[in-house]
Amino acid sequence: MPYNGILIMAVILFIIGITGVMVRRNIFIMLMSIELILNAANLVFIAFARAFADPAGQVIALLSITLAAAEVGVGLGIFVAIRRTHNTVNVDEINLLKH
Amino acid sequence: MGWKGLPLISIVTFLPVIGALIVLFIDKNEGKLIKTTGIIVTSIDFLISLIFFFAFKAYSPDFQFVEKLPWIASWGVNYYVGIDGISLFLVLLTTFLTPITILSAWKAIEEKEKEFVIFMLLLETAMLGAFVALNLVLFYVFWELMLIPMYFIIGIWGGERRIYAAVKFFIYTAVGSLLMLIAILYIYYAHYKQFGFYSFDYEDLFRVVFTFKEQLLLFAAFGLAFAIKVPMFPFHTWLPDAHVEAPTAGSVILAGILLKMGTYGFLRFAMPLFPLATRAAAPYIMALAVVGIIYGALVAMVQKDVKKLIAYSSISHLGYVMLGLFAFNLQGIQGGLLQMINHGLSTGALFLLVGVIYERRHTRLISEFGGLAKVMPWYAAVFMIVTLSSIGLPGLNGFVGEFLVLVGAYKAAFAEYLKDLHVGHFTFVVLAATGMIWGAVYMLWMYQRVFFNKLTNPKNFKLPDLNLREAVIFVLLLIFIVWIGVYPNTFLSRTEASINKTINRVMISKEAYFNRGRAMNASTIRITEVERGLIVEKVPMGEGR
Amino acid sequence: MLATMLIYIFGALAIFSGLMMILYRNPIHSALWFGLVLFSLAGIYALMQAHFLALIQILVYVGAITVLIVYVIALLNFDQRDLVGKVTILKGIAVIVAAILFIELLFYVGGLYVKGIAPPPEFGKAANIGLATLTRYLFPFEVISILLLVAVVGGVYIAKKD
Amino acid sequence: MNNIYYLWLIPFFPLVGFIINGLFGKKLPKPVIHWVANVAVWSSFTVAVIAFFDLLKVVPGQRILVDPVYRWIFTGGLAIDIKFLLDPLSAVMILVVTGVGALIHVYSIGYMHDDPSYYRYFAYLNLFIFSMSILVLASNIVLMFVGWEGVGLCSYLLIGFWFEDEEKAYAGRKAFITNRIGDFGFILGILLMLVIFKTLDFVEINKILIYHGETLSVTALTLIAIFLFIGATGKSAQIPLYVWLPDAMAGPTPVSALIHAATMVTAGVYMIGRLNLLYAHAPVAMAIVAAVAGATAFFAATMAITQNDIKKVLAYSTVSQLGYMFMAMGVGAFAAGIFHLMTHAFFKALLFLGSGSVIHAMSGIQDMRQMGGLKKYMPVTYWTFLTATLAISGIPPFAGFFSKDEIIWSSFASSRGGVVLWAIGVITAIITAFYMFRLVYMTFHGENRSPEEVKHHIHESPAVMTIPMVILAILSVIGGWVGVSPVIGKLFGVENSNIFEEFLHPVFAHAHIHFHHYSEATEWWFMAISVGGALLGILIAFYLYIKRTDLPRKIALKVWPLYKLLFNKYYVDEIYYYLFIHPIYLISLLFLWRFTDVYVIDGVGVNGSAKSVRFTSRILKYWQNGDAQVYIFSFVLGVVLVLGYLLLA
Repeated sequence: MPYNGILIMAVILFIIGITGVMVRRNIFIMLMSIELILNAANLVFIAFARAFADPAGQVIALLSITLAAAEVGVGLGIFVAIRRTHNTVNVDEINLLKH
Repeated sequence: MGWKGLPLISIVTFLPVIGALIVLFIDKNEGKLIKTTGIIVTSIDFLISLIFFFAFKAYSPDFQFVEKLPWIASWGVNYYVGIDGISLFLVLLTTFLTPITILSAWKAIEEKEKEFVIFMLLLETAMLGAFVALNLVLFYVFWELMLIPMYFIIGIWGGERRIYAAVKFFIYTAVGSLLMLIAILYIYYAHYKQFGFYSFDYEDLFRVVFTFKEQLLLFAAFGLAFAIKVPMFPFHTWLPDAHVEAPTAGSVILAGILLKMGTYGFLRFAMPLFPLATRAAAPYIMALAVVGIIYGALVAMVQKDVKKLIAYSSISHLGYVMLGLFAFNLQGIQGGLLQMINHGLSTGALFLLVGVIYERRHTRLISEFGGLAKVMPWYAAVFMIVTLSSIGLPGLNGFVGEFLVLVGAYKAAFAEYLKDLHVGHFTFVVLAATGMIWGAVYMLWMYQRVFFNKLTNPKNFKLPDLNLREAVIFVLLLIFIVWIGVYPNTFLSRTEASINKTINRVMISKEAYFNRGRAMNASTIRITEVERGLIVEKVPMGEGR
Repeated sequence: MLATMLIYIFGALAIFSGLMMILYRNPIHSALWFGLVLFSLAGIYALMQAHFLALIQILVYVGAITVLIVYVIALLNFDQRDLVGKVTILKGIAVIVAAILFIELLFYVGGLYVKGIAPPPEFGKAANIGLATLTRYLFPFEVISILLLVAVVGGVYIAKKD
Repeated sequence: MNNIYYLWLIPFFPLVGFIINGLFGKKLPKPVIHWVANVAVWSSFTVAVIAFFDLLKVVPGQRILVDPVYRWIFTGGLAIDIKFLLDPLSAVMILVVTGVGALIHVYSIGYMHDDPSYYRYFAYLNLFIFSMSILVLASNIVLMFVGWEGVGLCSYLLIGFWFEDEEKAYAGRKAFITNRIGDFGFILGILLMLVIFKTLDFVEINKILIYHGETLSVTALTLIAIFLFIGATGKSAQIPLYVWLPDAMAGPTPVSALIHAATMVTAGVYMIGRLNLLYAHAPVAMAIVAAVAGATAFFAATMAITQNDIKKVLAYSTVSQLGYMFMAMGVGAFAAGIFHLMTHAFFKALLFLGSGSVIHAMSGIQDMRQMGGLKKYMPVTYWTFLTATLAISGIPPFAGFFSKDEIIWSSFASSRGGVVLWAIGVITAIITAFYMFRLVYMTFHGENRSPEEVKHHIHESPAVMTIPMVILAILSVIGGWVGVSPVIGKLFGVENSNIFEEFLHPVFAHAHIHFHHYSEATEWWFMAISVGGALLGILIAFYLYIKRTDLPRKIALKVWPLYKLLFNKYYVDEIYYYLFIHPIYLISLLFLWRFTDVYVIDGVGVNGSAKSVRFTSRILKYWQNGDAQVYIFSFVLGVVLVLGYLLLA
């Protein structure tokens, strides 16, 4: 079983996710990139669940999927609210924190 | 326990606080009443402190009137106070100068008198506390406590740039004392590691043994905090600002007593606790002191503002004190100690004198005055005597101090006086002696521009001479200025024993210092427990280093 | 041997579609590419004896989440133009930093060699997973349920038009 | 070493006088003020005379009377106590100080009669006598230093007495600071002395030097001697620190008579006399003293030639005569030095008082070119002035001849002297005679050049001024007969005619300076040369200023650069100003204060750190701009850096 191959693939996915979050200005793409990072993590969990024959890995993967679902739910809620108030989805203009 | 069972030191130290409480209840616009209570409280305090002077056993080098009460026993923090030859006259100087300062501020401080008197009283308690504290934490508490009232005095009643000056003064000293706090803690743990129990007491911490490198760092930490306070050459820039902006009363206390905190700190804590480092650092500190003397004097010469001139002159005077202290022989340290008191008196008097003309003309620029001797003869006479005392004319107090310091520094330059170390250098003394010339140059030049020359400025024509209140102040100060000059033995005899003890501690040889540590560990733990009769939670004693 | 071959194929597919996802301008297209990534991952899960999870991945992730995203993107129908914006140097540096991070992680991941042990036959089955979650990992399971509840209420509250 | 218990009265009386006049003077009427002052000085003079006779009762060998008062400073090994010492040397000095001082007090009654701050003048004068008597009677060098600085203070106060006038106040300050520079050397001498001898008492020091003088290192002794001599040059106005004395003439004339002629300036000579044994052990130092003294004598004399202010001429002549005294000390003829000191005190005080009464009469004019022909108006002043001038020029029957000739002869005869010193002595004698008689001819002889309104009320000074001058005139004649050198003594059949030297011998006995013995004929010849020189000087002055009064201007024009150089006193003041005073002022103003203090330490150090904190916070502000992506980026950057560190370290 090519575990370190899978690991490398997970790392690549992770890096793509991070770049996506940092580079793209569209909040949706950022959300999906975060999901990508989560999936990379899941992949590693499952790979090692298989390697050590311990169901724990798969349970955590399962939980993380539910977590991702919750996150998308809230995220999209926020995006809708922002769309209404700021009328934009560009992350650069959403900088209420700036004094 | 104190003097004949009476906790005298606590009374003297905390009487001003009680006075402050009393003042709290007086109505705000009863200015006169507030100031009179302030003066009465501090004068009583002075009279009580005279008991120290008469009951002081000159021959014994140890601390007298000692009081020790557990404050935070588990940490080893005790209310441990005592007076010895070194702190006796500094305490007396404090209790003597404070009533005079409040009296001198009678007309100068018009608004917010209540806060002013309260701050002065708190300041006095903090200063007295710092001089008598023998527990490092207690000392540190009073050391920081001192800054607060002084900060407000400069900040509220000061001149135009008072906020800048007050903040600069506060931060400068606070930064210094932070390093000291770290050093104190380090010693505290070293003590615990070596003796197994926690203590901040001066006597206990004095027994701790440090390696030379440790000593250097600790000495540097303590030294920086005190050097800023002295002020030594590179750390002095807060002084002129603080003095110029402070009200007369503030600068008298600042120059008279607060500056002595630094030199007292060196003599009491930095030197005996780290003997090897002190001796190693001595030539450099002496060099800095000499630079301070000449630098202070030369820069004073070109000042336009009288108060700034006096501020720089006190840098020069305290350079003498430091030179004396680091000569490590009886004459040098006694000279330094005496010079501290002299500086308190003569520079305090100078600031009061400047206060007098500032009250009348509301300006301190030398160019504004001229030919005052004609208009205010008595004032000119007093100013002349104080000027002579500050440039060290024989027969007045300045000379005795300076002469002893020069003798001390001179002997330090000859190896046979110091067993293993060639401390000072011949050139230090020669350069320090030129201080005498510069002193005469800037003081007399100022005196001439203010008092002699023609009476041109019309504003000076009808200046009133000293009134009774001011005359009383200056007579009191002049009595002591002449007394120290003519008969200094009353002061020298009492300080000799404790200074010899400090010298033995500082001049301890390398071997004696290190094996003293080892011999001490084994027996110490049992004796101290019984001796101090304290509840000390018994911690398994680590192996002595 | 076939399994490793398939895993690598699915892996490559996932990576490719991930890249496409972050490169495409139009969010809808990147959402679809996102779906493809999830599919390929589901494939790998299946090959890893995690049959139940592969199924869940497709059902929940692709079916629900990706569809929801597409739906919301369509709902907000913002125009693409304002998104063009200039590529600031900060974004450039960000890519470089990500590359450095990648190299650093390789140091950690690169040398690893794990010799797996053969899992029991019905290792990945739903029953086995269900048994594990409701016995040993009961507590996290409950916590996640509460989280879901909070998320749902939160989402609705935020998006509500009052 | 037996004790005497009333010696402390000598300084005590003037101190009381000072306190009374100082504190209450403002309210006291004028007669009370000067009576208090005079009683104080005269009583201390009588005590000095009584002490002198007590001293004479003692066997010459042990003539040291000590009066311990109390212990002043006592720390560990160092013990300095207030103790007064009377031995022949200090007896002579105290008599001169209090005697001349008393006469000048009397004189001042007349001179300062219409001065507003009358009480302040007499208070300071008493304070001066107090400090001078402490200096003279001190038994250890620190107490002497107390008197030394006290005298400096009084000269500061008295020179700048009329302080409204800025230039007079500056003269006072200049005197004090130049003295202070000398005292700087003095202090270093005291310190070195303490380290070498472990004691500061004169008697002990002499004992140490006598019994194991050889064990002490000669270089250390020389160093002490040189340091103390620096102090002496400051106080007794020798090169290079003489610049303050000519300006000190800004003070009232009786002050110049007392302080800058008779007493204070001789303190340096007395100090070397007191420590003669120390100097004997340091031949190099004595050579330096002699050389400096010779140079000072000669240069001061040349400067006096071209001066037109009557008091300035006398000031330079004082510097030159002091040069003579130090020359005597330098060659080891201590007794001769002290003898000249005494005689000089008499006739120089008289010269100053005389010039004082001239100025008083001319209502303040000091420029000789506006005087002339005062002989008719002021006979007493003229004759007393003439006797003093004859004395200073060294004409035989007068005191000056005996003392100055003794110095000139001993500078030749002594093993440490030499022909060069002798030559300088003779030349200076000639110049002295010349400028002194130039002064006499310009003021008293010739036609009256004084301006109209002054001319008609020139009058003889009142009795209270002339009586002291007459007494001093008598003293400056018979004063010399005390120390007639044996050669002349034999002529008059008097066996050891030099009583003065006999009297002082025990003090200088141990110095052992070897004097070559010459036949009487050579001594006579040398005496003839010096007297001849003096007469030559008088003749030249007579020829130029009486016969051909136009000649001086012609000569001056011919040697204009030389004349200008002399007139401007070799530009020494200006050199000092631009070499020392101005640069120090500039350095401390621009470099020390403006640059290092305000800019470097304050600007860069303190405020600098404050500004840098503000500057960095302003940069970081951009970091916190609410852009989510920047936060994530910094997060990732942090991770990268941490991992990088972990990998690399």
